[in-house]
Amino acid sequence: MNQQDLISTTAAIDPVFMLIFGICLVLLLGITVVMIAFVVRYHRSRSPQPTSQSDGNVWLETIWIVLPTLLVLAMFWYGWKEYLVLRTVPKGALAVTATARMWSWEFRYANGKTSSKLYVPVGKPVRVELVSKDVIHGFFVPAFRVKRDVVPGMSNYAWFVATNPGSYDLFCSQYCGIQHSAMVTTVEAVPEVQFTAWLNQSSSGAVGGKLDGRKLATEKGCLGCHSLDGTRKVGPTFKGLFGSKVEVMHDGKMLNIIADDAYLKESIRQPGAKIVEDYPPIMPANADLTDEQVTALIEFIKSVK
Amino acid sequence: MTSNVQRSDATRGGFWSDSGKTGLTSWIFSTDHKRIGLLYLFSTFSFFLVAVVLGLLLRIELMAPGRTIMGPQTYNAIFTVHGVMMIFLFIIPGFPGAFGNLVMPIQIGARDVFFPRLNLLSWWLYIIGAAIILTSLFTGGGPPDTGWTFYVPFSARTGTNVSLAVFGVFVVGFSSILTGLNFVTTIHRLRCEGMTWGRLPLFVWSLYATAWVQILATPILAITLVLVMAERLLGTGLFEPAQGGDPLMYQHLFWIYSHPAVYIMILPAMGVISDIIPVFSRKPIFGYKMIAFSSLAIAAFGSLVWGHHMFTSGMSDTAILVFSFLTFVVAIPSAIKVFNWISTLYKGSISLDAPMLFALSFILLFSIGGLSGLILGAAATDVHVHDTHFVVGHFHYVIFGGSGFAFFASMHYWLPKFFGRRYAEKPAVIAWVLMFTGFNVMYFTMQVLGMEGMPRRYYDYLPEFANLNLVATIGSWILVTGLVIMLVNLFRGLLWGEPFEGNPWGGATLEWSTATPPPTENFAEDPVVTHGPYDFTQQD
Amino acid sequence: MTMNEQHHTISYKSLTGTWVALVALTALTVAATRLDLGGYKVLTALTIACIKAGLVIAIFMHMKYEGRLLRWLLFLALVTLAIFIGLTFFDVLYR
Amino acid sequence: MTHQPHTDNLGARLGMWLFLFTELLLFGGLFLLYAVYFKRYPHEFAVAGTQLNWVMGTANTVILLTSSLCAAMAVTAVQRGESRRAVGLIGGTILCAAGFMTIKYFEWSEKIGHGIYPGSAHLRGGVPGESVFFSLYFMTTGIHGLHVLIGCVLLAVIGFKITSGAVTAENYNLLENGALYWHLVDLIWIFIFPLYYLIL
Ligand code: HEA
Ligand code: HEA
Ligand code: HEC
Ligand code: CUA
Ligand SMILES: [Cu+2]
Repeated sequence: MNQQDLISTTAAIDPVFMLIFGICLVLLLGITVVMIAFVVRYHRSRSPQPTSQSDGNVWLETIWIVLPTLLVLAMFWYGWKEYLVLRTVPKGALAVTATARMWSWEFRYANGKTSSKLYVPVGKPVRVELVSKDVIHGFFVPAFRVKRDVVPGMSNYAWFVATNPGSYDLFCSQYCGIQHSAMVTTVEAVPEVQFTAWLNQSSSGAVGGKLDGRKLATEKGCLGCHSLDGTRKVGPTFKGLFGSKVEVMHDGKMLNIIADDAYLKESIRQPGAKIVEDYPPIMPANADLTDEQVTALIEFIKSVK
Repeated sequence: MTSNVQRSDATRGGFWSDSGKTGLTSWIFSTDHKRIGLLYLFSTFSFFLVAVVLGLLLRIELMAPGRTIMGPQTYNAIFTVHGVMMIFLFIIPGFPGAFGNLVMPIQIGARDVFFPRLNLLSWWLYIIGAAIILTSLFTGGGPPDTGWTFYVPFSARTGTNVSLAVFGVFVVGFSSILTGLNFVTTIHRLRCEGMTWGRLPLFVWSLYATAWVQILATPILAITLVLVMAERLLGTGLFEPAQGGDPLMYQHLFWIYSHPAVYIMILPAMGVISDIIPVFSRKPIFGYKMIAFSSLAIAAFGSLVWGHHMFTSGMSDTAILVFSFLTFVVAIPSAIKVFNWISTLYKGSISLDAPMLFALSFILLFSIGGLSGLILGAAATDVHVHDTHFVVGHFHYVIFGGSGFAFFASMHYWLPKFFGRRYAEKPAVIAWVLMFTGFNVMYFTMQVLGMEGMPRRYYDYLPEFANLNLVATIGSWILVTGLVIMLVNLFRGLLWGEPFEGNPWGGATLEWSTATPPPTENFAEDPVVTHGPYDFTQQD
Repeated sequence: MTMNEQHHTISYKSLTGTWVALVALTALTVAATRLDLGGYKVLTALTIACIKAGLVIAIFMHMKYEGRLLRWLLFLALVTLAIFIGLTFFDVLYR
Repeated sequence: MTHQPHTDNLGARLGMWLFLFTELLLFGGLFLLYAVYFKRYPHEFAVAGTQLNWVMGTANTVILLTSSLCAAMAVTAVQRGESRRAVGLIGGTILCAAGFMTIKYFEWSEKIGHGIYPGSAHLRGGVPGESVFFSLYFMTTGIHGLHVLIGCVLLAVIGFKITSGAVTAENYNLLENGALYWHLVDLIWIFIFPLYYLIL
C-alpha cells in the first residue's frame, strides 16, 4: 500500500463540505442583501406607489431555473464522488469487528483480542465490521467524518485512517434507548510499534489466568443496565442479587425462586427464559460468552453485596 | 378559550352569531368551515404550546453537561413527545386544518367545502387521535421513548407505551387524509364563476398540492404504523432480523410518508407567503405560473426522495446515488419560489406591517434551512452530519423558521378578518424582533454543534460541547420572550382590540371582498371573479 | 366545468358478461400456475390479475364512462404506487 | 357554476375515488413489502405458499367476483328504478361476503391449529422467509377481511336506505359509492389471490 496516495476520509470529505457550504453561503448572502436592499429602496415611505406592475419575465425566470440546476448538479456530483471514497476500503486495511449492544462497544481484532476502546495504528487504514447484538446503533467518529449505522442482521462496514496519533471521540449516533448518550468511547491512534505491542499483550480480562469479572461486566455492557449500588436501571441491580428471592415469569406463570448459580447462568445465557417481574424482556442473549467468562461474571455478581 | 370567545360574540357578528347559535355545541358540531377552522386553530395551537414547553425543557436539560433537571429516560420521552406533538398534532394538521379551512373556501368563492360533514369528522378524528396520544403518556409503560421516527427494532422492544401512541398517530393520519380529499374535491368542484385555475390564489394552489400529498402518502404511514403495532402485539417479525425481517424496510416505509410530509408542512406556508408579499408590496406576484407549478413540482418530486434519510443506514449505494440526485432536484422548485418572491419586491411599494415582517423573515429562515438541506442531500457531507444537531438545526429552520413563522404571519394577516378586531402593531413588531433574534441564536448554534460532531437525541454530552449548548439555551429564552409577547398581543387584540374593518391592507383575493367577519355562507351573493388574485389595479 | 352529466346505465347483460370473463380468467390463472412455467409464472399470474382488475375498474366501477379527470387521477395514484415500489427496489436489488 | 352540492354527482364520486386511492396505497404498502421479501426469499415463499389451500382461495375469488357482480347490478337496478331488485342484489352481495368470511375463518383456524400464526413458536423456529410470508399473509388477509366487514355494514345501511326511499333513481349517489368501495375490496383480492395462493 502506497502511503502517498492514501487519502484519508477527512481529507476527502472536508473539501466537499467547504464547497457546498461556500456556495450556500454566497447564495444566502446574495439573497439577504438583495432583499434588504429592495425593502429599503422600495419602502412605502420612499416609494409611495409601485413603479411597476410587471408580473413576470420569461428570461429572468429561465435564468433562475437553469442556474440553480447547474449548481445543484455540481454539488450532487461532487458529493457522490467523494462519498465513494468512504465506500472504497484501501487494500491491506486492518480488520476490526465492532460489536454494538445496548449500550457499549466491543472491538475485536483478528487475533481474538477484545477491547472497549478502538486502538488503531497511525497511518494505517482500518476497516471496521459493524455488528449489532440488539437494536440499531450508529458508529460515528466525527474527527474522521465517518458514520455508519450498526444494524442487526446486516453486515455494514466503515473505514478510516488516523493520520495523527491521538484520542478521538467515538459516538453512537443512532438512538438506541436510555443510555444512548453514554454509548461513547474513543479511537486511540498510536504509532504502529506501540500498537503491535498492545495487540500482542494477552487478552484484556485475564489477570494471571483468572478472568476479571468486573472488567468483563463493564466491557460486555452489563453495567449499562445493571447497577452495583442498588439503584434501579433498565435491569435489576446486581447488589445483593445472589441468594435473594426473585419473582419471575416463566411460560406465563409466576414463580418465586432463589437466585442461585444455575439461575444466574440461565439468566445470562438465555435471558428470555425467566423474566424478572416488572422488567421488560429486553436483555440481549450473550451467546459469545465462553463458559469461563460466564463463571467469572457470576463470581463477580456474587461479590456485589 | 372558547368561553372567552363567546363573551364577545354578540358584537362580533358574521359567522359568530348570524346562525343564532353560539353555544359550545354549536361549535364542536358545526359544519361551517370557518368554525371548524377556528376549532383546528385552537386545538393545534394548544398542542403547539405544550410541545414548545417541552422543547424548552430539552434546552434547559442541555444547558450544561450531566444531569441538569431530569434523568435520561425523561429526556428521551420528552424529545419523543415534543417531536410527535409538533409534527403530527401541530404542523401537519395545523396549516390545512386551520387556515386551509378558514380561508380556502372563501378564496375560491364557495359557500363551504364540498363535504362539510366529513370536514367535521376530520376534526373529531384529530381530537380523538390526539386524546389517544395524550393517554399513551400516562398509561402502560409510560410515554414513548423512541423518537418521533419510531424506528424498529427499538420501538418493537422498548417497554414504554409505543403501541397506543402509534395508534393515536394512525387516527390523526386518517383525519389528515379526509381533509386532503375534501380539499381536492372542493377545489375541483366549487370554484365560483370566473375562478379559473389561472386565477386561483397561490395559497389555494399550494393547498391543492398539499392535499395530494396527504392523499397519496398518508396511507403508507397508516399501514406502517399498523405493522409496528402488529410487531409489538403479535410478534409478526416483519422488521425483526431474527425472523427474516429487515429493519431498513421499516425506514423505507416510514420515510415514504414522512419525507413528503415535510412538504405538507411547508407548501401551505409557501402559499401564504406568496399571498402576503404581493399585498404588502402592492404589486402582482412575480411569475404566478412558475410559483403555482413549482408547488406541484415540489409535491411530485418531494415524494421521490425519502431515501436521503437513510444515507448511513446500509442502504445500497445505487439507491444513495438515485436519492441524492432526486433530493437536489426538489431544491430547484424551492429556489424558483425564493427568487420570484424577491423579485416581487422590486419596484413595489413595501409596507412593513407585522404579517410582512414575518413573511420576509420566512424567506431568510427557510433559505438557511433549505440550503443546509443541500449539505444533507449530498451523500458525502450527510455522512458526517447525519443524526447530529446539524439535522436538528436544519429542520427547526425549515419547520419552525419556515412553516412556524408563516403560521405566525397568517395569524397576523387573516385572524383580524375573522375576529373583526385587530392586535396592536408595536408589540407585534417587538415580538418579531425577539423571535427572529432568539431563533437564529439558538438554531444556528445547534448547526455548528452538529458540524463539530454532537449527535442528536443525546441527553448528555462531552464537555467540549458545553459552551455552544449554553448559547443555544440562551437563544431559546429570547425566543420564548418574543413568543409570549406575540401571543399576549394577539390574544388581547383579537378579543378586545380595535375594530378591524374593510380591506386595510388592500388584498385583492376574495376573502377581502366579503363582510368582516364573513357571514355563515361567506358571501351575500355568489361572487363572480373578473380579475386575477393579485391584480391590485382594480381597487380604489 | 360541465354540470352533472347523467350517468350511464350498464345493462345486466354486459355486467354478467364481465363476470363470466372474470371467472374464466380466474380459471385460467389457476390452470396456468399449475403448469411449470418457471419464472414466467409470476408474470403470467400478475398479468392476468391486471387484466381482471382492469375489467372490474372499467365496467363494474364505471370508469369506462367517466370523464378524463378521474381517469387521469387513477393513473396518477397507480403511478405513485409503482414509483414507491420501484424506487425501493434501487435499494433491494443492489444491496 | 352555481352551487348545487347536493346534486353534484361527479364531485361525490371524485371524493369517493380519492378515498379509494388511499385504500389502494394502504394495501400498496403491504404489496411493497411482499415484493421486497419475495425477492429476498423466493424459495421460502414458494414452499410456504404451498401450505395455503388454493381450492379455498379460488372459491373465495369466485365468491367475491360474484358479490361484485351483485353490487354492480344493484346500481343498475336502482338507476332503472327497480328498488326491490336492488335490495335483493345487495342482500346477495352480503351473502357472498358472509360466505367469503366463513371460508376465510376455516382457512385461518386451520393454519392457527397447525401452530402457524404471527409470532408462533413454529414460525419463530422455522426458516426466516416462512415467518415473513405468513406474517404478511395474516396481515394482508386480516386487513382485507376487515374491509369486507366494513363494506358489509356500509351496504346493509344503504340497503335500508333504498327500502326507506332515501336512495332512488334520482339520487343514488350513496349506493354508487358503496358499490365502488365494494369493488375495491374485490380488486385488492384479485391481487392477493395469485400472490399468496398461486405463486408456489
Ligand atoms: C418543513 C419541513 C422540511 C423542509 C421544507 C425540508 C426541506 C429539505 N430537506 Fe429536510 N428535514 C426535515 C424537514 C424539512 N426539510 C426534517 C423534519 C428532517 C429530520 C427528520 C428526522 O430525522 O427527525 C429533515 C432531514 C433532512 C435530511 C436527512 C438528514 C439526515 O438525517 O441525515 C435531508 C437530506 O437530504 C434533508 C434535505 C432537505 C432538502 C434538500 C430540502 C429542500 O426541499 C430545501 C429546498 C430549499 C432551498 C434550497 C432553499 C431556498 C432556495 C434558495 C435560497 C435559492 C438557492 C438555491 C439553490 C441554488 C439550490 N432534510
Ligand atoms: C413544528 C416543529 C417544531 C417546533 C416549532 C420546535 C420547537 C422547538 N424545539 Fe424541537 N423538535 C422537533 C420539532 C419542532 N421543535 C422535532 C420533530 C424534533 C425531533 C424529535 C426526535 O428526535 O424524535 C425536535 C427536537 C428538538 C431537540 C433535539 C433533541 C435531541 O435530539 O436531543 C431540541 C433541543 O434543543 C429541540 C428544541 C426545541 C425548542 C427549544 C423549540 C422552540 O422553538 C420552542 C421555543 C419555545 C418557546 C418559544 C416557548 C414559549 C412559550 C411558552 C413558555 C408558553 C407560553 C404560554 C402562554 C402564552 C399561554 N427540539
Ligand atoms: C439491555 C439491557 C441489559 C444488558 C446489556 C444486560 N442486561 Fe441483564 N437484565 C436486563 C433486564 C431488563 C433484566 C430483567 C428481565 C429479565 O429477567 O430478562 C435482566 C436480568 C438479568 C439477570 C437476572 C437478574 C435478577 O434479578 O434475577 C442477570 C443475572 C443478568 N441480567 C445479568 C447480566 C449480565 C451478566 C449481563 C452482561 C453480559 C447483562 N445482564 C446485560 C437487562 C440487561
Ligand atoms: Cu447505541 Cu445509540
Ligand atoms: Cu426528507
